[in-house]
Amino acid sequence: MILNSDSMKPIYIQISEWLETEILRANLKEGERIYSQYQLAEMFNINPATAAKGLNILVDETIAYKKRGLGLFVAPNAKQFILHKRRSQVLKQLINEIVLEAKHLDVKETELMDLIHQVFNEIEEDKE
Amino acid sequence: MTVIQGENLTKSYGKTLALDNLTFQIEENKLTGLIGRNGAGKTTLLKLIAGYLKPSRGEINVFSHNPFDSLQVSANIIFIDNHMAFPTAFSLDDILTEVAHYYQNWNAKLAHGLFDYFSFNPKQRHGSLSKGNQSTFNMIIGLAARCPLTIFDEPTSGMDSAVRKDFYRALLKDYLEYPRTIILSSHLLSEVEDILEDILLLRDGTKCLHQSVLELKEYALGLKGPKQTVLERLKGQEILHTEEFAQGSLYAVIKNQGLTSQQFLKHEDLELLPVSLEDLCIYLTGNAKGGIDHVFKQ
Amino acid sequence: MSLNNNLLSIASRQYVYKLKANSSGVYSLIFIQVLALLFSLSGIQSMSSVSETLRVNVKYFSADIIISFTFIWIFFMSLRLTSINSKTMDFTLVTNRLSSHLSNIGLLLTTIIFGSISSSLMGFVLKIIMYFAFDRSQIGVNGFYPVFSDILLGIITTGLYMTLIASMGYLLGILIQIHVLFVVLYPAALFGLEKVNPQMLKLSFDFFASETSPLLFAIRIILSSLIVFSLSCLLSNRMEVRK
Amino acid sequence: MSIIGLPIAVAILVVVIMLARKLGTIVVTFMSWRKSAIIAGVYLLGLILSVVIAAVLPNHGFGLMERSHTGGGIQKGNVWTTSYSIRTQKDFESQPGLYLNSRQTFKIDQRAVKLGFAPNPGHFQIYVEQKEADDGKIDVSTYSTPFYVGETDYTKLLQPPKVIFQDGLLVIEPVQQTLTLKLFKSNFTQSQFEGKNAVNLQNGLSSSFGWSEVLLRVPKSMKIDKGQNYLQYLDKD
Repeated sequence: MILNSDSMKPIYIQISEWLETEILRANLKEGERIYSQYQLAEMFNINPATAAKGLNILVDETIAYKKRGLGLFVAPNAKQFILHKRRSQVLKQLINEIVLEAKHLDVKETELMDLIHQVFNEIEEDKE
Repeated sequence: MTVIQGENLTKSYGKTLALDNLTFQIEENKLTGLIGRNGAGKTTLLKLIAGYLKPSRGEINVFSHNPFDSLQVSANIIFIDNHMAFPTAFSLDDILTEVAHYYQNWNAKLAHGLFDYFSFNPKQRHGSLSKGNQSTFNMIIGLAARCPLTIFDEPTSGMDSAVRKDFYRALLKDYLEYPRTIILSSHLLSEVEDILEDILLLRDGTKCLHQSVLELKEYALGLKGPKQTVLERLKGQEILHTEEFAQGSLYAVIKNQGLTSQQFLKHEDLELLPVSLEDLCIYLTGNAKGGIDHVFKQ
Repeated sequence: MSLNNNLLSIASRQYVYKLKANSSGVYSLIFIQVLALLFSLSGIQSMSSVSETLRVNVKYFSADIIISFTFIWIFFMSLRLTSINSKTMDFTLVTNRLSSHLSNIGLLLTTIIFGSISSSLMGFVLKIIMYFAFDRSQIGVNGFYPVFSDILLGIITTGLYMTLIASMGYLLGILIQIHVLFVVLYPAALFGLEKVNPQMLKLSFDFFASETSPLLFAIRIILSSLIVFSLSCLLSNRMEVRK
Repeated sequence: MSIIGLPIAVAILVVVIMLARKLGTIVVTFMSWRKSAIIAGVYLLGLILSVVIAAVLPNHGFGLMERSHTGGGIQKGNVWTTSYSIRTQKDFESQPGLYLNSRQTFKIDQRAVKLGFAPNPGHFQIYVEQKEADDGKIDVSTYSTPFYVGETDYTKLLQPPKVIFQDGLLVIEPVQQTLTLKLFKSNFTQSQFEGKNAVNLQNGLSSSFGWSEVLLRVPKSMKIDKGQNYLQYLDKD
């Protein structure tokens, strides 16, 4: 993954999101050790302080917990938590943006709902 | 621990004031970027730190010593710039061997690894290298010396972009492996901002700001929209920069004071834009004359 | 961070570095000595005496030209050590002014040992060339064969003179660093002194050159060189380390 | 060196040294410091070797040996006294500081020979000694007192005067001679302590010409025109 430094999203948030995605994809399993700030700094070519801030978000959100002297580990139920968070926060924010954009473009609520249905169906078809 | 401490540091050359009453601190094992426009006093400050120059007024301490003409400080510093000179009797290979005697943390493996990676000819002389290759070679020395305080003054001048990328990557990797205090002066902020921890921004010899990159990234917000709406929104905000880019449209950069993006986004006509560090530094250090466009308006 | 780097250990590291860095000085020294040797082959001095029936043309041979050339060479060597370029080289790596001066003086002393031995012994190359290339019946045996104590004395005296000259060159170099005008001022002052008071210059010259006791001579030279070198160090303290 | 010559010489030398340094910088791009150090060592060894070679070279062939005159060491300072003291001495052979140039014997038929001399023989001291017997021979010996240039005695290189005996006339003719000498002087850094430093170097280089002496040993009864006032008679009594 390559970071987007021009994005509105600060890099440390991109880091924490990337780690969450890794947990969702089960690349990082619950109870496993998470990359250290130095490993992340090297992987993404960023200052370790930035990486540390990204990791701190995970700790603050109890996705990860600290073992003294050993580093950070994925908390039990981290995956569930992330899924829940993404649904409630990320998805909501995305929808927020969609609705705003729709308003901007004079798209009616029903039209927007139809559009969402349509995209849903297309992705379902692709899967089959 | 504070490695460098400047107190009311002033340096003048004759009548020109290069540094004016600068007070700052640099903490141990931080990678700090020294940013500023040409003539802002970056090199003067670095030379004061390295002990090459004597302050006209004020005080500077490096490792709690006055660095000027101090052997103790000199032994713990390496200063990399494009004025570094090596004897013509030495081939590049010789230089790597000879320089090693001066620095107790010298990492010969790293030095030779980088030397081979950048395909230097061991028999060549430093003086006959191109400007870019000289910078690359100096950088190798600066990294391999692993000095407790490593100063790079415009280290990438003359390097092509591929080498610059390699250099920043090498710098970060070696810094991670062997953390130390590093000061990197540059005017290509966009290239280095990710690897920096702190930024010390100079403007006309004074400290403009000294903050962590993380804070600085959230320092400002860009706002684009119809002039009237923007101006309305800007009431009570600290404006850093405004720019009219089309009829009736205004782009403004304001200081981010706890306003979440949501509040702005609710207003339909406004667009919120990130402000790159590089732009931010230009706005902060720019002159008040309204930018280059102003010249052409007359 | 370690602050236990003492002056002498750094200065000696610099000394070794500079010794290697200035090793190319040997080429210019050899060039100059060989050139002086060629000049010396036509004699350093000649004299003729005439009576009614006899005319004696005498040519004298010695290493004087070779030694004099070496003196001038060491002057320029020491001058060069104070140049901005050398200073930049010093300050590229670990140094302070004192360690830089100390290593320079160490380098100069090594150079002086090499220069005094080589210039004094070059006289024997001259003799050997004369032995084989010239008509030996015209050559006097007097002074042809080496006398160890004389050679030693000659080498030491040459070295002492070189030390004094090196200290003068070093001082001039520092003065030039302070102001470029000293390039002109230094010789001008000497010539001015000569004009105003010819006696004084001669006296200061005689102070060294007329001393016939080796011990007193050595003391005079060593003290004077020390004073001049210290003066150089003090003067350089007026300047910033590196611009 | 004159006051004008000195700056010119210095200027030339400066140019030479600049050239040498330029040469140095060109050479240095091909040479590592190790090679330079080796060259310096080889150069120094070569010079030391030259001293050894000079020490073992055989000393034959030199025109001027350390002491060329006979009869013991006459120091340069004593040349004049030696020359004068000869006149009071009778035995030339044992006279220190006299060098025998040549010896010739001429047979005479007449009992009395009138000795005549070539014009202007002024630079000889001519001594006449009458032998114990009449052997009909005139022995002509020519001697020289020490000639010096600086410290070097070159008496041995002098050619004896030409002596011809013809028709009762003895002709002693000086020989026009040009000597070219190559002498070694100690380096000024050595001579300083011999009291001959650069300042008064010139004093050490003066030359002193000695005298040519001619001794005629004539038969007892031979008549010589005693009117020649440059003749000096050595009386046995």
